[in-house]
Amino acid sequence: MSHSTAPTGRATAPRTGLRRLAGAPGFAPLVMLVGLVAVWQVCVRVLDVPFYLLPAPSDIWTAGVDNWGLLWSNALVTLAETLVGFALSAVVGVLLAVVMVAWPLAGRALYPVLVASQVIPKVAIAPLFVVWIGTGVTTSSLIAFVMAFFPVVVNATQGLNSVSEGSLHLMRSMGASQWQVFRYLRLPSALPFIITGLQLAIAFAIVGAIVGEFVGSDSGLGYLLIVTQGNLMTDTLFAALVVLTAMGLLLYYGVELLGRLVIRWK
Amino acid sequence: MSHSTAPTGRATAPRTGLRRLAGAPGFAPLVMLVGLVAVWQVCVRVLDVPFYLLPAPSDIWTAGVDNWGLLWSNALVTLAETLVGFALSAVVGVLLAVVMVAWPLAGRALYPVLVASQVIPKVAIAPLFVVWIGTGVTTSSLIAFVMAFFPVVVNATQGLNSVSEGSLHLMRSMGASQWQVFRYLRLPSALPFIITGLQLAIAFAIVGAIVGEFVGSDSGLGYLLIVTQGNLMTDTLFAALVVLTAMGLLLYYGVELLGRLVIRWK
Amino acid sequence: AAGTTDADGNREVRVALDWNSYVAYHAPLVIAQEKGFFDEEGITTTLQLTAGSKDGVLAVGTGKADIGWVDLSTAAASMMSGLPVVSVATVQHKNATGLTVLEDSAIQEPDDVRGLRIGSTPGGSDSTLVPAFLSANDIPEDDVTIVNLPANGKIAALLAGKVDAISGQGYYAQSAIADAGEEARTLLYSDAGADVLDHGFVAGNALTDGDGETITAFLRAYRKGLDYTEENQEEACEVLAAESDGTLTESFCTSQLSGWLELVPAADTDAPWGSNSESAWADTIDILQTYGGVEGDTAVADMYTNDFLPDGQ
Amino acid sequence: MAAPGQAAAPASGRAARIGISGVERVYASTRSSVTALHDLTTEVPGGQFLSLLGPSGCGKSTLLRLIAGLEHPTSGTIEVGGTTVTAPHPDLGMVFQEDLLMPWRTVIDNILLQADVRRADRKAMRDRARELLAQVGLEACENKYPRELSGGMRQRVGICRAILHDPRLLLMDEPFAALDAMTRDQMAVDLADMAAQRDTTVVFVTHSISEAVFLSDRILVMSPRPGRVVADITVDLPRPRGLHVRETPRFADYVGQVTEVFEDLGILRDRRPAGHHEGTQR
Amino acid sequence: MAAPGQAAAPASGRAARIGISGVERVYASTRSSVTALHDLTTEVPGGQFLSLLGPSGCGKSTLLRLIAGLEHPTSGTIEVGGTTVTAPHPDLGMVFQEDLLMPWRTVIDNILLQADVRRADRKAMRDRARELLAQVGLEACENKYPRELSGGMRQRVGICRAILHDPRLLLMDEPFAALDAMTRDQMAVDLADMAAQRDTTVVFVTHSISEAVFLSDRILVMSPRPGRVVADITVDLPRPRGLHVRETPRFADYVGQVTEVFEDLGILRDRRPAGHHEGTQR
Ligand SMILES: Nc1ncnc2c1ncn2[C@@H]1O[C@H](COP(=O)(O)OP(=O)(O)OP(=O)(O)O)[C@@H](O)[C@H]1O
Ligand SMILES: Nc1ncnc2c1ncn2[C@@H]1O[C@H](COP(=O)(O)OP(=O)(O)OP(=O)(O)O)[C@@H](O)[C@H]1O
Ligand SMILES: Cc1ncc(C[n+]2csc(CCO)c2C)c(N)n1
Ligand SMILES: [Mg+2]
Ligand SMILES: [Mg+2]
Repeated sequence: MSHSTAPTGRATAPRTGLRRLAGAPGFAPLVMLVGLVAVWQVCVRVLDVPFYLLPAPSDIWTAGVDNWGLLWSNALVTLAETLVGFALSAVVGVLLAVVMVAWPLAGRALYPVLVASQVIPKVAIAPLFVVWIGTGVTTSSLIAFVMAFFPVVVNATQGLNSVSEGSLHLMRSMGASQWQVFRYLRLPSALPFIITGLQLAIAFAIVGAIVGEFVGSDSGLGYLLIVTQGNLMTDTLFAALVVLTAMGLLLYYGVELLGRLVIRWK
Repeated sequence: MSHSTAPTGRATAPRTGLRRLAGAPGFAPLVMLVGLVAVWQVCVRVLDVPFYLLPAPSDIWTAGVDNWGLLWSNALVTLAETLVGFALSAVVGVLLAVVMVAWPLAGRALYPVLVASQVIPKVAIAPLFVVWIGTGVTTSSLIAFVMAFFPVVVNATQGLNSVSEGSLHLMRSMGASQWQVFRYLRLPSALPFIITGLQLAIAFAIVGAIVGEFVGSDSGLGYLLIVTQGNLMTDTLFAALVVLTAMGLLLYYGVELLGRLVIRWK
Repeated sequence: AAGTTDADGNREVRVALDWNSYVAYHAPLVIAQEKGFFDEEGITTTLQLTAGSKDGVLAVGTGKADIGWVDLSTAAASMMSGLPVVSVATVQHKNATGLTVLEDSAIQEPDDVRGLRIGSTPGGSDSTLVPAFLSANDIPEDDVTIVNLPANGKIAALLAGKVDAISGQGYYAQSAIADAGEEARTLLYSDAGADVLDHGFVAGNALTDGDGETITAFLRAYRKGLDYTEENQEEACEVLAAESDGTLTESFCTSQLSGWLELVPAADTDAPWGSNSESAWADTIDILQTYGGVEGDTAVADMYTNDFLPDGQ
Repeated sequence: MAAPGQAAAPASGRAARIGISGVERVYASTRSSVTALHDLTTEVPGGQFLSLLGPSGCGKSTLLRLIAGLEHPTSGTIEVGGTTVTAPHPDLGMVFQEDLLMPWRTVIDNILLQADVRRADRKAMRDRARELLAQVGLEACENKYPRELSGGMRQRVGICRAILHDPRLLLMDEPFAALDAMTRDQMAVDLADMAAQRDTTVVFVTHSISEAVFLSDRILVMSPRPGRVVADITVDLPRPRGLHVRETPRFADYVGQVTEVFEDLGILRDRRPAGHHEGTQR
Repeated sequence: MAAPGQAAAPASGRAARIGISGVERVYASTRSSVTALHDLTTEVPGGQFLSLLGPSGCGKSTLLRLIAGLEHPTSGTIEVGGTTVTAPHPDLGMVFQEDLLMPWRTVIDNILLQADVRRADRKAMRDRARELLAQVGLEACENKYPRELSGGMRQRVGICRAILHDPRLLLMDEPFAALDAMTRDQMAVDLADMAAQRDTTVVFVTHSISEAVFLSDRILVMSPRPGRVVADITVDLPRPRGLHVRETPRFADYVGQVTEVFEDLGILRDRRPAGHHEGTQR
């Protein structure tokens, strides 16, 4: 993250401006991205990497501009599925964590099912999804949910259990019910953990939505990926991947921002 | 998780035995599993769910017994890939978190790349894998690694930052170097968080290994899933899923146990 | 659903397709819609994209669609495990699967594959056909190296020299390789003793048991669409590409379509158009059972019917 | 400290009697087991102000947790208001040795936690909380977060929280430890007033002998671990007591009595390494 | 407290001089800003034992953190040993107001953290840590984890950790607040011994006036926030001082002096609501 330093003292004023710029939160990732894209472009050109393998950023840019309508409309579909799946995973994930902390026995009983829901590949049971739920947006949201809720559960559980014995004593000394202990102590203590879980969840919800679109859908970026792949539109494929990544970053930083808004006392 | 209560007082002694059994850590999940399997079996039989959609547990059992050698040898392959990917994700994940906490600028620069590595579907860039790395065990371990390291990074980062200002003051009052602050304060504080990350990582490493086997492999449970699915050997497919789930549970609880061994001070 | 009619009194037919986006070989269906061939027969069709032939057959078998355009060998495997569908027409008479090699490859005939690396995708029909092909040509399986590759990685692997040949749809691989500036040719398994069924139509028992008329009408309209497509390939692809919302380019469609159309004509010209041949079905089942690990006790005769062909007996 | 605005006049007899009999508390772990309290028996009449004095680690906090019903005796029983303690008394207020403020709540909201949990009228309670804050000199800190407070300020917030609901049983674990002498005196006076006026049973842990004498009706001095009662001193000074009482001979007498008990216990003394500057002391 | 076994005889002149000039410390947040210290100037000669007294929240802990180099003044400068403080002094020992023990380290390992960080010989230091533990009466707790200790026990462990390496600059923030009177006296005597013997500059925050007089060469009394020095009292009692010095008239004199300063500050008094029982006090 260095910038050229002018050899003479005269350059102080503009350098200060650059310094301030370099300190801005978006600067480092931007420099990184620009650098990566440049390296990529040069490598593809110099090593003569074939187009069907890895198109150059310039090709991807052209394809992206040409197919902007296609990319945009499909991105919106994926975004909607992702958000639905994410919202579900947040709610259900926290609820499951609460249940598992409140009734450890139920927690132990549920755990195998939760782990199974993670390790069983969705594509393997896709026919079941398709037959029971049908194809399309619902299936994608559902798979997004299944992929995303686990980190929420695991992190929220850790958070709900992160309270000190002293604070529990305090709550009980006030005659707090189990529910009040949750509301006034465990949940606020768990918030930073839940946010971390949600940061993972939003990333995985995107993956889930895409996988759902692979399995059966006629829209969305995942659908676009499959189709452009089959129809050898490699540049459009990569343009879709870029849009996907941009969406991922936006959502990820969005959740992070949300976290900062919620956790104000730090 | 209830068991029948004998109506007379005479039953006290055996009931105590049952109680003790019910309290054992493995009891709840076992009851849950047995219950689920029973419900499944009954549903399939009563609703006459066709075999190609969802075989009955009894059919799966038969297929599992018949194909035990096949399942076992492929499970070992997947296990090995998972463990390699998991180990890599643990090491790299923690290292990345350390780097990002020690040099926040580097962290901000890296983040987009990490998020991209999560949201870009591995199957979409399979041609790149195939040409650069080839297919087989290496690819699977690599994909397992890529799928697993992110939760480690995110949770470890949270953990490394979970230290109080007071403790940082204490370390600095002793003249601790940045490295010593890591070694003596941040890392131990982060351990419970890292364990949580690793619990997620082991689940995702399995998924990654399976996806890797989808992408190109001639062994492993993922390969078996693809083949049995293509050939409509639905019972063997589900037997493979059962083995996969069992493996997932074993590994997951293994990491949990490891956590309990490491974090002894609680 | 089957048997229902719309406002115009047309019968509604839901057609499951074998892929989640339009492929060149879907052109006749879209043309038949576009040119009003279905309307002429008093039916209205809706096309449903699915994730693959297996899912297309499943859609028909579970009543989510009435007719399916699918790979019949995949359908046969599903029928074996009890899925209630039957084939009502074989459209593509020559199987498209084969070994595709680069133009300058030394491979000319089956025997030349000894010692080579073959890229194949597990779980698909090509992985079933590879051992069938080897066996038909007396080549021990140990004499070749099978490299399992994802469907989307095969062409890159061939071009990059990671494998010597790839197993899969010949016309597809050829046009893809041409697109990358190389030339390729295909050794079709169907010319080398390993033949299975390729694309055709399946229907569920809702139609076959009570509404055979609709099937016949549908096939008649489809055939008009097919004929029109053959005559006007450019236009057909233009229509299909437009219908595909930009997910299929016209040029890719045309290069695929001409390759595919060559595989359509029936070998036995005596039989009516669309006939399912007893021997082709028997051979397919035989290969699926021997090399594909497919099991089941459905009788071959119950898997197809020629009762609803438009030029019926 | 003032009672809630809307509260009634002092209601005699509401304060809870505490009965402790044969209480033993053992902390057992896989590695070792520690007997914190051994065979402790005593009775605290309702409305009494009892101070617990004893060397560090003798089990004072443990005893408070047992009376509160937060932990349970390994053997023996504890009664509050005539019934055996199984859960915290419904009318309990407790100041813990650590401040235990919730970092996500502002000062006033930390105090109002007591009202929230007890489903009391938050609005009325807010006024009372403000009053208490003013009394402890923190009226300017209402909307600060705990991390912005000094140690003593945090401790004062904890005290306000414990008395917000005007409890009948008040357990305080070294509540003034982090306060300067003046603030401490002031708060001691206020606390004595409140306890007398509101008919509250108070168990008060302190390390200040004179504070204990000043505040208490009775002082229990505990032995080093395992904690037993080694002295039970009734402080018979007239109430209300002003701070000037500390200059009276009877006060000095009580302080001397307690000090003597401590000296007899010989705390620490015997553990000094030989050859140390023992000679110069006292 | 004893010096490390292998350490040399008292080395005079090694203790660091502290210079504080025009120090202001403002805690600014988006919502408000608090001036904790205002224009504070003073000088602490090397080897002096200085006590800081002042009402809760007046900036004592803040000043300690500034001297330690853990925080930096908003304006003004702090020098230790002649150089401006930018980072903690290499020979610093610090006792914090909270105990700050690492929950994952046993008692002895918590003390040895000081050795680990300073890359000292762990084996020799282990002996010294054991000695210190014995001195504070915790020899039996060597292998316990912090959560198994009482508040006062934890505080003592923190003290051992701060002096393990025999520091030349010792900053202690209410180190004895959670200790009973006897233990506290004992530790005060030991601390005075150690400071005198080892030529250490000590800045000691306490709320006990008599403890300050007993220990100090000099006492600074600070005003309520923003903290300024309102009294600078040199305690001219002979050393070594035994606890009996507390019974001398000169001792009482010093205590009286400090108390008077506090009374003049009128801490809390003015904040009392009108009509309170002011009349009965003092
Ligand atoms: N991190 C912080 N953010 C905001 N304000 C702070 C912070 N730390 C201290 N203060 C404020 O600075 C003032 C001085 O605090 P400090 O902790 O130095 O007091 P103190 O003299 O040590 O009090 P005590 O005897 O109660 O420990 C207080 O008013 C406190 O509210
Ligand atoms: N959770 C625990 N696990 C193990 N031992 C404990 C636990 N809590 C307290 N102890 C032990 O019990 C004894 C009494 O502890 P307690 O906290 O009651 O002491 P205390 O009288 O309050 O001391 P202090 O004045 O230092 O606060 C101590 O020896 C302590 O080590
Ligand atoms: C299981 C399965 N079902 C359908 C297709 C159809 N398909 C999708 S893209 C393509 C290439 C021709 O354009 C073809 C034939 C397939 N490949 N595999
Ligand atoms: Mg205590
Ligand atoms: Mg302080």
